Amino acid sequence: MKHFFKKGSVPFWGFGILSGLGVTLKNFIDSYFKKPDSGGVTTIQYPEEKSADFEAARNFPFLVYDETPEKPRCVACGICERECPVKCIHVVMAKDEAGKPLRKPAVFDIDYELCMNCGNCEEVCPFHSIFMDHDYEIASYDRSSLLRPMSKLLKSNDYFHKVRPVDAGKTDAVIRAAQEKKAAATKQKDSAGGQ
Amino acid sequence: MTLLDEIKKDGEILEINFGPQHPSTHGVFRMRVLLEGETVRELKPVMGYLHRNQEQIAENTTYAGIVGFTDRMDYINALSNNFSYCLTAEKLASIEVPERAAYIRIIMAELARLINHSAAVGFLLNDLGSFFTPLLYALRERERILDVFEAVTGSRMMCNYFRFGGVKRDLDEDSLAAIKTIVRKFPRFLDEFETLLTSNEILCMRCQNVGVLPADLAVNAGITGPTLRASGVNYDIRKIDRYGLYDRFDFKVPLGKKGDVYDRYYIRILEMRESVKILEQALQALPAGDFIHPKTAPLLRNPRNFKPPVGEAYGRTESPKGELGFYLVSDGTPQPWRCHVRAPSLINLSALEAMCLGQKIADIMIILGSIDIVLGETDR
Amino acid sequence: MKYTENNSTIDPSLRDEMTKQNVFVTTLDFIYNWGRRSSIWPMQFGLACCAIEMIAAAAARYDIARFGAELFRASPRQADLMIVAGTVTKKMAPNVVRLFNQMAEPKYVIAMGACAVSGGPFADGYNVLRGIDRFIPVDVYIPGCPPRPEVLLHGLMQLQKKIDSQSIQKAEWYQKGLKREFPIPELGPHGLVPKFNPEVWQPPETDNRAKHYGHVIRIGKKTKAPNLEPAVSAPPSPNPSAGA
Amino acid sequence: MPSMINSLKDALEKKFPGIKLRILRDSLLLEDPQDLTRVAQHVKESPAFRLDYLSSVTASDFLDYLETIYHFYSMEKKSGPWVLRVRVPRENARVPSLTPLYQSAELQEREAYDLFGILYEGHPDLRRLFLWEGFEGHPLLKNYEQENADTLEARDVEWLEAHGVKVPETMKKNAAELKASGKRALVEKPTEPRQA
Repeated sequence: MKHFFKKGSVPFWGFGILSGLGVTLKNFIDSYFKKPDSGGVTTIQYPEEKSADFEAARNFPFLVYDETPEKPRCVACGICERECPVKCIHVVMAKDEAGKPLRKPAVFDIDYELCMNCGNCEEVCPFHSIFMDHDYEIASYDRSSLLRPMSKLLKSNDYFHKVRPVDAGKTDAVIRAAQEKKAAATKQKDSAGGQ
Repeated sequence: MTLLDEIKKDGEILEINFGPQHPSTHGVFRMRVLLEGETVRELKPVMGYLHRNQEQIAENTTYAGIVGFTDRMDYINALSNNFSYCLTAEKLASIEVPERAAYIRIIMAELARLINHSAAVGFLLNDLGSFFTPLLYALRERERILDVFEAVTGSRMMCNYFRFGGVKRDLDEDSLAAIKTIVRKFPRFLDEFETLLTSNEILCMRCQNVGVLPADLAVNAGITGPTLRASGVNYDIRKIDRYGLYDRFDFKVPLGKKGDVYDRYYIRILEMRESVKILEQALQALPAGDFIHPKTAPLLRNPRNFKPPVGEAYGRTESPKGELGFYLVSDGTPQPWRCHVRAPSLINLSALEAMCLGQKIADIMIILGSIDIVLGETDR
Repeated sequence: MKYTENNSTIDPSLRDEMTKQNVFVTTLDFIYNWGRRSSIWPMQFGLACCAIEMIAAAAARYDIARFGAELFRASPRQADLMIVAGTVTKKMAPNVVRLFNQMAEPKYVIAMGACAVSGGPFADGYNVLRGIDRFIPVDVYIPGCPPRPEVLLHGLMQLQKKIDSQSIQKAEWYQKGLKREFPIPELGPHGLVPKFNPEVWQPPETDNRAKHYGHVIRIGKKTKAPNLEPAVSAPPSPNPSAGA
Repeated sequence: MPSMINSLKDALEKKFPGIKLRILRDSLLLEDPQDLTRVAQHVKESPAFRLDYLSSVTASDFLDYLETIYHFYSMEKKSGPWVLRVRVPRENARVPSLTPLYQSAELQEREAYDLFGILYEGHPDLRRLFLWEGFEGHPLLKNYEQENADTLEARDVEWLEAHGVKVPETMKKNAAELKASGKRALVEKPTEPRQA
C-alpha cells in the first residue's frame, strides 16, 4: 500500500502531479487522433446523430395492430393492467349495443407520466399486443398530453418490425404457429363432425 | 445543560447545515455540524429527504413487481440489488438457479461493481476539488458498460433483469463480445487511473491519516464492504456465504492497514482489479444451458401465481457498498407480508460522527465521499 | 411561464432577400432570446436516480455543454434553470419551493423524470409528493424513469424553443407588480400543509386511476397475519400473545 | 440450520436458568423482552459464539403483536445468521435498546421507532429517522390511515387564505363539509369495481 511518501515510491516531490498531467496530456492528444472507443472523443452530437439503438431498449409501451387501427391485437383482458407495478394502464372492454362484451378495448390509456419503463406489461401479455417502444422524444409543455389514449398508442405491425426486427419476427412466428394449430384443430373437428 | 447551550454562552462555536441541497453530499443528505473554528465538535446526520416508502409499496406489489423497485434503491448499480432480492426470494421458495444463469448473474454483478467503484472514486475526487476530470474518465468507462446493460437488460440504469431462478433474457453473442472487449480494456483504464491519482501528492496529503476508522469500532458499528476492509477486517460475504457459485472463482480480498480515506480510496482500485479477474474467469468458463430454471420459466409469463409458502427468509450479498440484505416474510399471498432492506449505506453512516470528530470542515466531505453512500438506499 | 407565440414582424421572404446582399436584419427579441437560450445555467440540484442521468448528460458522451448548459451553479442566485431531477418527497418539498423562490427572474423549471412529473412509481406512498407542479409552475415535463440523457437534451431543446418564443414587451418578469413568490408549504401532522397550491395546480376532473384502483395501498387489506409457528407444533407453551 | 439455533438455545438456558425461550422455525423467540440485554451481552462476550456484528434490526407488525427481529453474525468465527426475535403488545411497545452494546443498532432502532412506534428504552437519542418531528402516527403499521393528497382539508384552506392564495369555491365547500362531518380525507377503496 503506497503510503506517506515512502522514499522509494516517488522520485521527487512533484513527480505524482507531473505523471498525472502526463495522463491528461495523453488523453488530450488522443482525442484528436484516436477513434472514439479507444480514447478519442466519444461525444454524440445529439440532434443530428443519435446513439446506437439497441433491440432490447425499452422506453414506453405501445399497442400493435395488424391491418387497421380498428382491429388491435389487444382483447382487453386486463392482465397487463393487474401486473403493472405502478398501475398506469387503464383498460375498459368494449360492449356492443346489446351489452355483449366484444373482445376489443373501448378505452385503453397509458399514463406516460407514471410509467417506469419496467417492461412487465410486455412480458405478461398473452396476446402479444403490447410492446416497449424505442421512441423517446416525448417531452411536453403540459402534463395532460402525457396521458396517451388508445388512438395515440396504436402502431402498425410493420412499425414494430422496423423498430424491433428480431422480436417482431419471433412474435409473428408464434402467432402464425398458433393460428395454424387452431386452423388444424378446427379442420380436424370439422372432419370429425362431418363423419 | 447540553453542548448547544454551553456553546451559545461563549459564542465560540458555529452551527452549520450541510445539505439537503449541497453540491457534494451525493444527493439529499443533511449533516448538522457544530464547528469550533474549523474543527468539528459534533455531527448529527439528518436523513429522510429521499424516503420513498419502498417498504410500504413492496407490501402492496407482487414479488415480481418488487424487482423493478429494487433497481431504484441503490441506483448506481441496480443489478446488485436485483441479485440480493432474487437470492432471498429463491431462498424463501427454495428455487435453484441453473449454472449458466448463475454465471450470467455473476458477470452482471461484477460489471455493476466496476461501475460503482469507478464512480465512487470519481465522486470522491470531485469532493477533493479536482472538479470533474477523474469523474469524466470514470463516466467514459461507465458509458461503455451501460451500453452492454442496455443491449442485454433493456435499460441503462434500471435493469429489472433478474428473475426468480435465473435471468430474463439470455446473453447473446455480440453483447458477450462487447463484455469481453470491456474486460480486456479495463486494466489499461485502471493503470491510467492509478497513474493519475494514486501517487498524486495533493491526494496523499489530503487523504492520509484523515477520518481514521479503527477496526473494533468498524465491527461494532456494523460497517461492511470496502469501508470495513480498509480498516483491515477480512470480511467479504462472497468468500463467507459463498452464494451464487462465487466459490468457483479465485480472487483475493484486498485489505487496508490504517483505515483512513486514502486506504478506502485505494482499496476500491484494488477491488476493481479483483473484479476484472473474476470477470475473465467467468467469461472463459461460461457454460451453455438454459438461462432460467425450467420450473420457474412460466413465472415469466404470469408472475401473479408466484405464491411462496408461509415463512421468512434473510438473504444477503456483497453489494459494492457493503452487505445488502433483504428480509422477506411471506403469508402465502402474491404480496409479501413484510420486506425489509438492510441497507449498507444507512448502517455505514453510524460511524460517520466517530470519524469526523476533530477533523477539519473540508475533510467532512471527503470522509462522507469515501464511505460512498447512495441516498436511494439510505432512505429507502 | 406561459407559452406565448412570438411572430416576428419581419416577413421571411424579405429577410432572405436581404441576406443575399449580406444585409442581416434581426429583431431585438431574437438577439435577447438567443443570448438567454444559448447560455442557460442549470442549478446543481440532483435528488435521486435522475440526477445520475443528469450527470451522465453533463459528462463526455452526451455533452450538455453543446447547449451552453454545462455550468451547474451551486447557488440558486446565479442559476436560471432548475432541473428537478428525482423524487420530491414531502420532507424535501419546502426546500425545493424555497430554492425556486430564491432564483432570479427569468427562471424556468424542467421536471425531469416520472417522479418529478407525477410522483412516478412511488406516487402512492405516504411521503412522496405527487409531482412538483403542485407547488411551482413547470415549463417542460420529461417523462421516463430515468429519462435517457438524450431525452434531457431533447427537453432542453424544447425549453429553448419556448424561450425563443418569448418577446420583451410581453415578458412577464418586466411587468410591474409581478407576484412570483410561491408560498412555502409546511410539514404538518400527516403530510404537507397545504397539500397543493390551487393557483398552480388543480386536480383533474376524471382521475381514472383513483376511481378505478382507489389507492393501491389500501387500509386493512390483509386481515390474517402469517403464523410463523413451526409446522410440526413444538410443545405449545401457553403463550397468550402468540398469533392465532 | 436448526441444529445451530438449538446449540444457542441450550447455551443460553445453561447460562440463565430461568429464561423462557422458544424455537420458531430457525429463529429464537425470547418470551420476555427484558431478557434481551442479558442475552445480547452474553452472546457477544462468550467465546463459544463471539457474535460481535449485529447485521440488521427489523420491526414488523403481525396484527396481534409487534415483533423486532435481530440478525447477529460473528465476524471472528465467520458464523452464519443467528436470529433472535422479541414480541411486544401493540399498545405500549417497549423493547430494551441494544445501542449501548452494538452501535450499528442506533440508526436501525430509530428507523423501527419511526415507522412502527416501538419505543427502545436506553437509546441515546430516540428521534424519528426518516419523517419529521411533527408527524403523527407510524406509517408502516397495518392500520395506518394515510391522507388523501388530492383533497384540501379545513387546515389547508385556512393556511392558504392566510398566505393570500385564492382557493376555488368547490374546494372550500368540500373542506367545510369534511370538517363538519369530523372525518379526515383518507385514502379509500376504489369507488368503481374493476371488471375484466
